Amino acid sequence: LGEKEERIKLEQDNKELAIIEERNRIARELHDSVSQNLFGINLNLNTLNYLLEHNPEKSQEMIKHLQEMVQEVQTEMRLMIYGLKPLDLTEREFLEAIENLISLFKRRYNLTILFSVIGDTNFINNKVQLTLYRVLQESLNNIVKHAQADKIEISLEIKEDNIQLSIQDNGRGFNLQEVDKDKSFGLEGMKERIKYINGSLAIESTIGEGTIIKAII
Amino acid sequence: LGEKEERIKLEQDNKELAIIEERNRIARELHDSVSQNLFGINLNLNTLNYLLEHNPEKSQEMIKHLQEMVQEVQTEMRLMIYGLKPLDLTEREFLEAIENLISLFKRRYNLTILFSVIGDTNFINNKVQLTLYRVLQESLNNIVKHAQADKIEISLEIKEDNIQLSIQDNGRGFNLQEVDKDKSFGLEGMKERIKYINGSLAIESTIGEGTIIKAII
Amino acid sequence: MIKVYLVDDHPFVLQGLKAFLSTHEEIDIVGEASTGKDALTDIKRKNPEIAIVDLHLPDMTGVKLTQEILSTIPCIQIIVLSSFCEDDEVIAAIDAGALSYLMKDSPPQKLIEAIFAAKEGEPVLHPRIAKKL
Ligand SMILES: Nc1ncnc2c1ncn2[C@@H]1O[C@H](COP(=O)(O)OP(=O)(O)OP(=O)(O)O)[C@@H](O)[C@H]1O
Ligand SMILES: Nc1ncnc2c1ncn2[C@@H]1O[C@H](COP(=O)(O)OP(=O)(O)OP(=O)(O)O)[C@@H](O)[C@H]1O
Ligand SMILES: [K+]
Ligand SMILES: [Mg+2]
Ligand SMILES: [Mg+2]
Ligand SMILES: [Mg+2]
Repeated sequence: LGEKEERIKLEQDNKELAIIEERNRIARELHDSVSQNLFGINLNLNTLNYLLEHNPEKSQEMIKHLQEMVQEVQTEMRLMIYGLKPLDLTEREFLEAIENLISLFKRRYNLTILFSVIGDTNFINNKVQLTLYRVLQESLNNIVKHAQADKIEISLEIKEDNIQLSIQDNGRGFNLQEVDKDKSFGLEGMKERIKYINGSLAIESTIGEGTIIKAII
Repeated sequence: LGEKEERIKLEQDNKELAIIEERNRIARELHDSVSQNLFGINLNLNTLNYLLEHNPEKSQEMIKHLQEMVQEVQTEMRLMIYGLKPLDLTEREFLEAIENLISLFKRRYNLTILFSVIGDTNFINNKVQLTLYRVLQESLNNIVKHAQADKIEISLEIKEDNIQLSIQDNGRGFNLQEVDKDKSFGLEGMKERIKYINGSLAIESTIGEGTIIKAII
Repeated sequence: MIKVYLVDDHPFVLQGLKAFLSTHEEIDIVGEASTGKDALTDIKRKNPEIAIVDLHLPDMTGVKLTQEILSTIPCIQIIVLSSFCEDDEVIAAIDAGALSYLMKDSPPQKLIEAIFAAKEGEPVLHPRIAKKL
């Protein structure tokens, strides 16, 4: 092969690798959320069948519960599709997406989450919106997975010369030096995303006190 | 920028473009299949609530219907995840995946589909499995979108020196010369996939009679 | 009655399992946990015959939990659940002593079958896993 052909072949391989990684990520996300919920719904429909015969008074309640579950899956799907194929969201939609995400975590994990917005989100462009959304998402995932926190404070500030998003938890904290970069992609991924739009990410964590993730763009 | 930096930048852009395309495809798939079904399930749960009060005898039937719908979404999810993150399937699973796909189309679009297998699918390796699966999937998508057919014949033959998959419909056919390659990715994608595993794809279509897609590997 | 313990971190799955399995007259759900740590402290007290264990928990893998449970209660039968087939992890869980493996998208009735089979010490495995063992 000539040098040029080789380079093209390499580029092709690179592209395929990137796609494979992306697919794995999405497959994992689908499996972590939607599939689990569907299993829960299926179980409850089977239970409903039983209730109808043996305990009809309880059926109504079960149906209500099922409706909530289906709504949650719908919200999740909407968020996933939004995450996959970001649109230029209007201010209201962007805030709505953020709020949906927050209430999903509130409800599912029984957390107290305070959320405040200062400034006009109209001035956030699409690329930045998506990055902020992803940072919030991964931070919340991490809190649920690792922090054992029960309170989270999220603030979004749109200032004249920058935008700041901070996510603070009151969990057990961790030692940044001890994170194994070969196994953990969440924090690294956030950093890369933010770097890509010329922002910076600060992580402050104190053992026993909690963690603050702060993105400045 | 030096030449090398520029090349790296280009590769990066290429990778991102590939990922964006892939995301769009997945978002579309999710939206077209899973989301629609969830919407249907939600509606039917509302109906069930009503039936329980006004026509309880019908409730049992509705629950059965809901169970089928949820199972269909689960199958769809499984197929999607399988498509996203292919595993080395055993013979039975590979046939099962193919059959699931076929029965999904049968049921959803009310089509007559004949399916025959000759030979031992144990001899199909994973890369080839996935390619065959994708060719079948895109062919069925195309038939539903474009062919206005009501009968489809699918045959899979594993011979000593090659594997053949053919998908024939009795629809309106089309003129290959008139396909706009810049807008249509389905047929081109199939061709690329098959070329990648050193196979060939033949497309025969006659206006008013139908289309045969034949993959030989 | 067959005494069953449930471990899964997904609230809908845990609730769904509990509600569905409880409808069976011969099954008694004696306890539940959503983390490996909670399961380990609670399960000894509840003394179940069968534990249904999710492969992915926030604080440890199902494989590790299987090992830990079996080291304290060796006669318990463990059924591993996951929402898609991760061969390596499933095989590791079987190596660690789990009896059966089920996917979360199989019909719920299969779970009941697996519980009754486990009572007799009979495994229920996905065909691919069975082939690889
Ligand atoms: N809010 C938090 N509280 C406590 N520990 C945390 C928090 N966020 C992150 N960590 C620690 O930092 C590590 C790295 O996080 P990171 O998101 O990069 O990886 P991960 O969550 O383990 O895996 P994944 O690649 O799936 O995100 C975690 O394993 C955890 O130990
Ligand atoms: N079985 C078929 N019967 C009739 N026309 C077909 C059939 N398959 C393909 N075509 C025609 O060939 C064109 C190209 O198909 P192709 O799959 O490449 O693109 P597409 O289906 O239009 O879009 P997509 O990129 O989403 O697949 C179609 O637009 C359609 O006109
Ligand atoms: K019971
Ligand atoms: Mg993480
Ligand atoms: Mg097409
Ligand atoms: Mg889990």
